[in-house]
Amino acid sequence: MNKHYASAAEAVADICDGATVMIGGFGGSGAPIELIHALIDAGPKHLTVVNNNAGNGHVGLAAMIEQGMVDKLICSFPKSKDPTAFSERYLAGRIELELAPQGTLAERIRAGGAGIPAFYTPTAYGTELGEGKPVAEFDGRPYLQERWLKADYALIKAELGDPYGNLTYRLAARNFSPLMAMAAGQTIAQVGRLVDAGGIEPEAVVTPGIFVNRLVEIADPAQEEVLNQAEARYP
Amino acid sequence: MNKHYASAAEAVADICDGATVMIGGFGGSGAPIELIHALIDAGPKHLTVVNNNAGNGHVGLAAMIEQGMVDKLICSFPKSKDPTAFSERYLAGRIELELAPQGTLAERIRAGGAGIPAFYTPTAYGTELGEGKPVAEFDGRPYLQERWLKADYALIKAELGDPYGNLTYRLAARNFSPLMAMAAGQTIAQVGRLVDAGGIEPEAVVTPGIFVNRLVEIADPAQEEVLNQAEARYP
Amino acid sequence: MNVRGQLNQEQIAWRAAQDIEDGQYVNLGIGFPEKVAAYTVKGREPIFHTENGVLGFGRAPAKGEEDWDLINAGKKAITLKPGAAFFDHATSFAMIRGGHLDVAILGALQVASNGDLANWRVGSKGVPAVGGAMDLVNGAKRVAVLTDHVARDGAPKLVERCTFPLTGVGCVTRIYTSLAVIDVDIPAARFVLREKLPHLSMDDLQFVTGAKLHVEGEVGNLEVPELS
Amino acid sequence: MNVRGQLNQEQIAWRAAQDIEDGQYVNLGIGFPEKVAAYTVKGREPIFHTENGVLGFGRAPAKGEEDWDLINAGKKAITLKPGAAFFDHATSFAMIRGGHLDVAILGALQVASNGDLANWRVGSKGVPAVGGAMDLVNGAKRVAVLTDHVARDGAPKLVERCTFPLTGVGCVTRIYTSLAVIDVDIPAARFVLREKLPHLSMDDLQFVTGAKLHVEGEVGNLEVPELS
Repeated sequence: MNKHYASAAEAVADICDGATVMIGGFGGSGAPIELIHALIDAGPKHLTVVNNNAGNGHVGLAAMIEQGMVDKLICSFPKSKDPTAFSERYLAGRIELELAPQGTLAERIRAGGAGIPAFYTPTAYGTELGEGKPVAEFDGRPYLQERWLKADYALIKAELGDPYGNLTYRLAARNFSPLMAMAAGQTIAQVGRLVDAGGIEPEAVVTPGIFVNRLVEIADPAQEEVLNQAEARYP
Repeated sequence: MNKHYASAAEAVADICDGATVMIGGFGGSGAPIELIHALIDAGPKHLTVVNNNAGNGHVGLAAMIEQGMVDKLICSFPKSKDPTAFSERYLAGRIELELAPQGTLAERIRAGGAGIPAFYTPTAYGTELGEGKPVAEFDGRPYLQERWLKADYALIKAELGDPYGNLTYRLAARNFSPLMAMAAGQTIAQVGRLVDAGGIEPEAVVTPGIFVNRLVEIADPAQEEVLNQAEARYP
Repeated sequence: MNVRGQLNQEQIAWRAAQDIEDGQYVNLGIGFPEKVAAYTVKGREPIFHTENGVLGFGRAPAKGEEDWDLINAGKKAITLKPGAAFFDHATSFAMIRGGHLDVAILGALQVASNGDLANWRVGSKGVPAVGGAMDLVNGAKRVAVLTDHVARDGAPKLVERCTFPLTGVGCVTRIYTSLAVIDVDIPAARFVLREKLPHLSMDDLQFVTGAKLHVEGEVGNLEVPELS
Repeated sequence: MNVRGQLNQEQIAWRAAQDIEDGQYVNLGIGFPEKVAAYTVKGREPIFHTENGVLGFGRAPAKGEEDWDLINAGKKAITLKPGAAFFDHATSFAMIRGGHLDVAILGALQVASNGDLANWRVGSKGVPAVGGAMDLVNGAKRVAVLTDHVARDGAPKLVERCTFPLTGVGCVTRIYTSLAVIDVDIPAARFVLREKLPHLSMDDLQFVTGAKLHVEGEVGNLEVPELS
């Protein structure tokens, strides 16, 4: 067993038009920039993207949106320092937005990975984001029913990976990635360092390899925030 | 902030009659023997206990049951090499059993900790363990609705603990403990070693301290399996 | 509005910090509420939580020392205190939704006397963005709001019923404003005045408040050090 | 029943092991199904999962070398292979329920031609215990059963409808018995015979089977090495 791919380009090559793609990260922390840029090179269209945000500046997810690859975005917070890539298209009616409260978004993704088709949450009850959702009362309190969220692919960034796909994450770059790894048909991880089997202590594994299909080693990965401070653009 | 208690006796002293107590472990792996024995010394009655099993031999949970402290057990597998403590009482109608499939039990506990009052699972649909539970269809497949499970107390065993309550676990002794820590009003952890703040790498924390209320250091804790091989009894 | 001695944001944050107890787990909303951390009462050690999966973070790093994998929910660089922990987003919101946070402090566009909060969008225009606010108001044991007493156009922010889109229903129990500290009696749907600026009359305060201010027992003096 | 050349448990396990592919994630039920691991086909490396939170475990340790924090779902001591991982019970069953396991292999009291499985209790007496079986049969991508072809009392275990309490409905797709390999065509509710002991006649096999055995194309010879 070896899930190693030689390049980001190879790892994302089969993502085709109309796919649903989860992208890890919270803002730039944990954003898999190199995988996203490889996907921009590949150029599939009509994607549905799941991410907490909607990109910042003109690299990563923002650049994907600028390339017109994204038909629909499912996220909690489509604002950033430089949100024009998304906001211009949104306000022009050229991209669809499904807005979800952040905790509901996270739990829907986990539910997709855990085989839980629906669950109840108090979040958004009585608000416009709860409109149209089934309501049920438990122990005298009203809750909304929310559905799982799954994807064809997940693109995530990890720190260490071993040939079995076991992953660890760096600092707060963990965020959505362990959940998205569970919820996608094919999970593609860029890792800062690929280690041998046994190179990650079994107790230190954060994402067990069963949730990971493909690994690409990207040493010294780019940070979205640093790219934006340098006013970078992709391509 | 310091959640440290000087002894197991002090840590469990306020657990009173009628409490619901989750107990970590899978069989003997992760069973917090010293906390359980301190609770036997304290002697509250009419407890509801949540554990994957029903004890083995005459120590730990089995000894609690033999002492007549447990009115009801919620578990998935009340069998073991030496199950007489539970089985004799159960067959005599002196202890109530709520049997739950293991994954449903785990997810109900996690749901209790995560503020999810109910969720749907395919598990047990069409079986006698699903009887009486609400059924709903999602994407053409039938699912059962299951409710969260919470407790007044959780007794768990960890490897390292710091003063904030951050925990790591040893090998497969992790099992139910991280979930139970989330689902209890007061979570009491016996740790093999209490380290200073910073003694656990932030990335290596398995149970964040917010889920843990009390810590007791028990170096060289007993293993239920080893006690049973020595035909130990408590008290 | 131009009330003499009206508190600035730093002072409102200072007042809110006085109510945070030692050892409490606290989430501070992006922006104004973040200021509360700077005024932690000496001898108390609250543990700060941020939605993106960190417990136990400290101050911002010095300029040039930022690590952009280590940020808070506002995407600002942070540092860690000893005893910090990282976790994924599902666990982070399990902490919130599961009632493990002691306090959440948020900003407000409007708060109603029934505890309803509106703080995520003004109307139906522009790009909507909600983040974790709806989870926080439904999950934390205590939800408090920091706000100027009135909006920039002079409209009351403390109202009988929110007109902006809601963030949560019946969730806010205490409001720290530039003029007063007000509790929300959610079951009775009424504001209860706890403290006001010493020189401010009840009539003047009521005049800039969009719902009746009830009094139960003594009204304290809202006294805050000079801060800027 | 006493059929010449009837497979023993080791041989049934060997046959099941031939269908496990390289890199598949596999959960083996407690007891008889655990034997499958010993017959892993050379050159293939399945990764074994156990409900209590381990992926990538290996053989049992030598006697005296047991670490009782490192056990499998049957509470037997295990060892780890390089690349193993530990995780909590919610994650372990997320793997199961979420469809991440390629294969689950379980024992059976009865299997019906509609794919229903009964394997957790015989009736309403005694102490009931279910463990993870109901999750496994509803979650794994492929659910297979290992069993003697008939019960000790000679009653068929492959039946039209289970009479024992169900573990799951319409879940089993392949059955490895002491006499045959049989697929379950769940939508059509029928058994399809794939392989049988070479010298066993169709009539004799049908005689000890509680539901009709259909044939589609060639029936292979169930040929297994001597094992004990």
